[in-house]
Amino acid sequence: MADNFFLPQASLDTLFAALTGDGRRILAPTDRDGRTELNPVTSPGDVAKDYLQTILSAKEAAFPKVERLMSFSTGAGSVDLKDAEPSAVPTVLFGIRPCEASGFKALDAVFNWDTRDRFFNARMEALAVIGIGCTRKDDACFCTSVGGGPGSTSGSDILLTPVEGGFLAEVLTEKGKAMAALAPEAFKADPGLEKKVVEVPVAFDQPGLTKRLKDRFEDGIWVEQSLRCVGCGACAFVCPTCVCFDIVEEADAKGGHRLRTWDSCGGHMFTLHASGHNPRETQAQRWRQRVYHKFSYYPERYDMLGCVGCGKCTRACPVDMNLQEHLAEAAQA
Amino acid sequence: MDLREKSRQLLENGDVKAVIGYERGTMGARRPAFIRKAERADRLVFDEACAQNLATYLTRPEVRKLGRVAVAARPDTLRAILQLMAERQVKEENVLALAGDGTVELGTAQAIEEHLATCAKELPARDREILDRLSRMDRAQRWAFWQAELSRCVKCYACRNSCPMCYCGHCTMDCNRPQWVPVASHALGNLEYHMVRAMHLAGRCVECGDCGRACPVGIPIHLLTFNCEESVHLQFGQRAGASSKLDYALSTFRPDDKESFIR
Amino acid sequence: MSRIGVFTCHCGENIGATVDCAKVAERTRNVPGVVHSVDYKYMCSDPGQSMIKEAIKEHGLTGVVVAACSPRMHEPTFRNAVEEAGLNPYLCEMANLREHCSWVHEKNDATTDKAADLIRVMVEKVKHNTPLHPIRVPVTKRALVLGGGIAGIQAALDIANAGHKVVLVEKSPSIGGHMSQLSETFPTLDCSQCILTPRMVEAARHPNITLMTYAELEKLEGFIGNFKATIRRKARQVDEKLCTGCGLCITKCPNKKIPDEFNEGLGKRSAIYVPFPQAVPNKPVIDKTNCTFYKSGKCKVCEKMCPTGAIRFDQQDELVTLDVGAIVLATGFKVMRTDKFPEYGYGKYADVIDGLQFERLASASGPTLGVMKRPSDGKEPETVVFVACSGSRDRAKGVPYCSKICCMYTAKHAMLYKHKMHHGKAYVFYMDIRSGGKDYDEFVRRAIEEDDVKYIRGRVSRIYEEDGQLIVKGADTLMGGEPVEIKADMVVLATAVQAQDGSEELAQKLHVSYDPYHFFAESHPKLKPVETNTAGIYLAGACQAPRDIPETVAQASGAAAKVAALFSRDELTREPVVAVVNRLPAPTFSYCVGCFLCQSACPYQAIEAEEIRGRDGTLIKTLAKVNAGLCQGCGTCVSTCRTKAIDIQGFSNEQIFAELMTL
Amino acid sequence: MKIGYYPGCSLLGSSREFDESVRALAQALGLELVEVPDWSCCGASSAHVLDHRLALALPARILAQAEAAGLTEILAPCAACYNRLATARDTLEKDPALARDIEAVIGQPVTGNVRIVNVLEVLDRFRDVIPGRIAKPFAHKVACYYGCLLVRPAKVLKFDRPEDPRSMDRLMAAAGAEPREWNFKTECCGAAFSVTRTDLVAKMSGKIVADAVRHGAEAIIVACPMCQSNLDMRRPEINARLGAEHTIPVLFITQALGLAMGIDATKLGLQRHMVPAVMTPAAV
Amino acid sequence: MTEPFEPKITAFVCNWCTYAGADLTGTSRIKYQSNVRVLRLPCTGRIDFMLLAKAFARGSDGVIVSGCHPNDCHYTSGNYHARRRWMIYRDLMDFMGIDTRRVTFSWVSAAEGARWAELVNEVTTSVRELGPYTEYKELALTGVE
Repeated sequence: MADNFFLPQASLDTLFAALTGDGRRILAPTDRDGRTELNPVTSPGDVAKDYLQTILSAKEAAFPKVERLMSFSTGAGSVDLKDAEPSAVPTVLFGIRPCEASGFKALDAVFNWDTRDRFFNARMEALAVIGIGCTRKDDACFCTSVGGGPGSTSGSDILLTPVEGGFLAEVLTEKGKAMAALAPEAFKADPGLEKKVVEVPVAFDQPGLTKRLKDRFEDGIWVEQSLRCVGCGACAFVCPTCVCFDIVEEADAKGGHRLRTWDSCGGHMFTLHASGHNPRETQAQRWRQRVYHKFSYYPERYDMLGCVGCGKCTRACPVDMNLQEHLAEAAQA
Repeated sequence: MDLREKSRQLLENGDVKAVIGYERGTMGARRPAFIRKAERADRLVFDEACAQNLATYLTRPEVRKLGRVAVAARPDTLRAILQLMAERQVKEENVLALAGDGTVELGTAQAIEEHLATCAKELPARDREILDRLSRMDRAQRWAFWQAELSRCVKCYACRNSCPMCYCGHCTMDCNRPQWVPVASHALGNLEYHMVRAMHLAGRCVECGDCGRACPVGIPIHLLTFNCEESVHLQFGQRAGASSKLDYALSTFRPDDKESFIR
Repeated sequence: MSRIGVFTCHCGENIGATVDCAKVAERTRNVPGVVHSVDYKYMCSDPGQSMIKEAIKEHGLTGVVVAACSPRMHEPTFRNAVEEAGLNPYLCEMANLREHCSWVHEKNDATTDKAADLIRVMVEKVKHNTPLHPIRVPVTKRALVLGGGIAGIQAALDIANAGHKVVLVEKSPSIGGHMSQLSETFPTLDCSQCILTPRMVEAARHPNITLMTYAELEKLEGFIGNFKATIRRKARQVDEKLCTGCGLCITKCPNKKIPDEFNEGLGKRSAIYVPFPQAVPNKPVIDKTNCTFYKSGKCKVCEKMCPTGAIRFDQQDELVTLDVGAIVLATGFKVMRTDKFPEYGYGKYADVIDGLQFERLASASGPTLGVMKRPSDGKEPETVVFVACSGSRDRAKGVPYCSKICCMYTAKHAMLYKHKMHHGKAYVFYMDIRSGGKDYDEFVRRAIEEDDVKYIRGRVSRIYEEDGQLIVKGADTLMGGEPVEIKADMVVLATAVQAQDGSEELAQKLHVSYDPYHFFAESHPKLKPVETNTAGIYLAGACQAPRDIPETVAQASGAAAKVAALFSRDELTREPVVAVVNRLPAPTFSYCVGCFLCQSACPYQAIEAEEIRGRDGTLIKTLAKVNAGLCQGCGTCVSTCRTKAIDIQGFSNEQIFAELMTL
Repeated sequence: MKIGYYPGCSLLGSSREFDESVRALAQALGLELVEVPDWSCCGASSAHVLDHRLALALPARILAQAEAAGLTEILAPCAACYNRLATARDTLEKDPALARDIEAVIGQPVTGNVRIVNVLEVLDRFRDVIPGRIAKPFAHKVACYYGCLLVRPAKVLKFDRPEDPRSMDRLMAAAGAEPREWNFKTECCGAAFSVTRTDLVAKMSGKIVADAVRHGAEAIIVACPMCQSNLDMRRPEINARLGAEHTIPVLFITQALGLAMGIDATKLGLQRHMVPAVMTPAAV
Repeated sequence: MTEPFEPKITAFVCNWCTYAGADLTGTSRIKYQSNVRVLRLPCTGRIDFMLLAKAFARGSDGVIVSGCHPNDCHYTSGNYHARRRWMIYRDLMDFMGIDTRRVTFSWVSAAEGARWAELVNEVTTSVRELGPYTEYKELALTGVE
């Protein structure tokens, strides 16, 4: 039911003005000392120029690195608890890439698998996504190998695809329609211009890989691949679909609060038991867990992949653990 | 004769169980490589782009189990090896450093020390630029600068885990009784983490800059440890990685250490 | 869940005057973990203490906080009370409401709030206190005395008379030390041998003393009460049991040209020798470096002559290990040689001698049998110049300190010379006369007034030899700095007293610190002069600083008293406030990574390496381990440790952190 | 081998023979002497009596000139020049502020990288070469007299043993002579009092000559123009005071070595001495 | 009118010298401002630099660290190690923009009761002028959604 429009480059201003006028915060990729970071913007001019994608993923908007779940205070011999209200500011994610946009559904799968995560849902509710198709790629990108693509609409409320003089605007969801309605004059009729989108070759046969993983659990390939991995959390924290978190209390005699923070299965303490036993003792087991969780357990449990092929983990890794390269290797051997 | 030929030779006649070097990575990057069979030696490459300090792998249980390994070593790597030997983490007979263009075999601590004497050490331009800017700031501006930089930290610990000197199995950050440093990466957690890490490297950091390179969000945190190391060198004359004999500034002293602020 | 009792004291008016104790006690009841909070006028009184004891039993308290005076004052009192009530004493802490609050602040709400805060700090700490038990260390009741001079002999005798076993180890073949070389001693001119020899014999015959001469300390391990000392008994090449000390071998030994150390090189001795006639034990030793047999394989006259066949050419050094509980260092001093004085001819002139050499010349058992004969040609010197402060108080010679005894023995030397050669002329060049002991100054005045020793206040700039005489060039500062030139027949330099050769190596073997001049360092110059920083090792005599005989004997008895005190109990109990390196089940075994950065931070060398081995003996890890006997609980290692593997009981990280978190 | 050379005023004036013998010996040993360009007075014994900064500025200028000419070492045969240059360099090195002040005075930078060496140090480097070049061994008993400025102040000069130096004795032994043990190696000869208080010089130098003769020396060997002139030129006053007729000659080390290496006596300037350089076998 | 700002001062002192000195201040009845809270540790060598950071995190406006004079340490070298640590940590704090004027390092012996009172008064007054250390107190909440 996508209705297509043509959004001229110039009328982005009116769209931005309409959105901010409607009290929405706009987050977009911005240029900061040669890095592309997601930051609040007020006008199209603030948006990064000719960028590939942000370093950290847009999941921040729905699943922040630190959020308060509740707080408590101890009085004279008594304790009273207070739930925290999620700071769900109406937000528009402008200019994120189709791969990241499609990541939210992987988060949603876990946050609403059993208990409905009040905080995540509140933020998703207040969130609208205006994705922009990719005119650039690099060797780390492999969205097409995991069911995505430079023009994929999955996860976006409106997908802008660059065309001559502006964008093809595909309004895809109710939220998309609501946003388009705020600035009808910006959306012209669709002249059917040719989409300028980059070509992303398929890197490996993903279904084949998922099938082959079932009997490769004890394979030595995971040891070989992970020898150089230093076991930090960079790949997990930049990944749009990594959803693991840690809960910790910060308190003193008078009271305190409970915080949720990002966590990474790559760390040496992730599965450390109080007894000192650690089911995933070696780095190879942890690397294998990262691959299996996204390419074997996710399909098995949620019938979707835990990876959108954005390549952020490869770019962020201090020792260049190229996920695409390793998956391709695992798929063939 | 280059690093590949040398590695093949070492592996063939069993001098070492593995060669830790660099190989080509994504988009021209270089990344650590573990070569255990002679025929895979030609994956190795050793040029200016090889940055990571491979000494960080010498304290890995998997590498320790291998026994004697060769390491492609830049000067910073050699300094890290000496410091690790000084802190009894690496045994002299378990490491063979391949310095210079990768063919200069340095099998003993003494050989490494002599080779290091010929290597100059200077600060990359980008770091000098930032340090210069910082030196012209007053306290409030320095506070603002570091708060802005550290606000981007997500505590992924890439800096800690890629640092050769951060080999502690149970780091202060992992300590929760008492919880010295908050787990969360809010402003306090980040400030205290990076402050503690810099202090723990004072007099131990070989200034290879790997922590700065490893940071996914590009925070120049290597300048914190460089500052501590320079402060140790300036005031106590000791420098990490100078010798394989332990000379740790913060657990030795001289009765006449000069300072001007104690009342 | 902790059940803590808080007892707030008024201390009469001292606290009550400015702090509302009732309100504080009342407020403390609401602190989580506090189950009993009362205030009372005098907590340290008997009724006060019994209040605590009853409360412990009645409320089943798991922790006690007494909010009163400084813990430095009554912590032991309240901890004993708590212990009597059956609760581990280390679960009791004190909040200092008096010295740190009531006495130093005005009476207002802020002061009462502060008092409540200080109590809450200690309540949070006590929640993290763990029961501790004093460290019990067995004490081996045998002492080791290193050095057989008067210091060592005196210490050994006192310890032995206190009923304990002593092993007296002496490097040279006989005990006696430098005192045995002296002719007579100031200020009484007692003959040194007459007052020393009886003590040497007493030491040799004392049932509690085992004498090991011609022996040195090879290695020392262990700690206070539990030392293991390895002594190297150098081969004398003589079987001590068979030898009767008849001396036949000495008289018949053909090689008699060896410079005699006992006579400071002035006399000669044979290859097989006894240092001096009254030597104890009177058993000879073969000097292997100079004995003809050891050099060319011929001779063996001594073996042929020995009536009891006691000569053993093949005898080897023997290593003996001893378990000892305490060690007294009495290794004495040495005298700076004359070749250290370029201005006096670098030791070229035979007639420029040092104090000890003069003692030998003056001694009846000396090479000249007490007759004043100068070493070069044996003539009796008509004029003798004594130069005080030769090397001492002279930074260029590296000896800025005063050697304390030279003023006195120089006056004695001059007096002895004048007694032997009444018409002889004696000059003494001095800077200041330091004669502070009992009857000391009177002794020096006697030398000047009765024995006509000419004291010239000035330094000697140069000595050179001319026509068989020594031209001594100096100045007389009391006569306007007039240059003085004396033609002397002999010059005696009162050279500096220095630490014994090898004292640095010995200090390192014992982990005892030493000062820049290699004298052993006492624990505290005024309050602990006979102890060192290493528990169980004590000091006596000139090995600690230049010292005369009376002080040496006093110090030796002091050290012996310390040893006797240590041996008065079967067990040594020590405060359990010591460091512990954590231990965990396999596979981590400990948070310690074995970097040993803590080891160099420990002033007491209390941190050792412990090897963790698998069942098949393979080395898994080397971890740090604290020797509770040596650790004094300063905690420097704790703040050096990056992995927080080491902690101090009583001031642990969790306790200090909990205290800080309440502020 | 090349080395900077600072003759100083006395080597061009009253002790010309020292300069002649140094040049002759240097030529024989293949050592090239590069005179410090446009050198000036070193301040000798008078400057530091008058003004501390003047006493530093004069030698500092010589150091600056040498540095400008790229020299790294200067041979100053005269003991007074050697002493003044070495102590000035040391003072400036230890007090940078003063050094900047002196640089302002002389209008030239002084880094102090130039080392100052005396004639004994330089000859010592040829110690192994000399025995091979001996044409006629200097077979005489000699008393080597070092004087004061070559060895004092010891902390600054760090040359040989200050109280009982050996370097000249070694050199003379290498030349075949027999150096005698005697007492007055480093005693003062009266130095500059030679002009104002000749009686003092007679007394002090007299002791030196007497002691040398008493120890059987046939010649006194020196390495300082001041000592040579006092022991040689003031001999009449010495003999008058001692009431003796000591004819023991006083030779520069460079002259003695020159003779031993067969260099002609006049080339060594021996004819300039007051006491004829004739060695009669000693009495004792 | 809000209450006038009263700074919160935390003091880490060694048991053998400065704590005993503070006791002497008490026995000599020398008054000083009551803002300081004193924590007793065996030796300055035991004072971990993280304790100072924690004190600020807990809302202290000023910190005092004091122990035996060099050469007086009951454990011979604890203060020498502490001094080296303070020199480096102070450089790092300054480099990161932490206000080192709020941290006072000192040596106070067991006989210097008056000097302890003077030190506490001086620090309390100067920190009062500097005002609350709000930028540090806000850190724990900055960056928390």
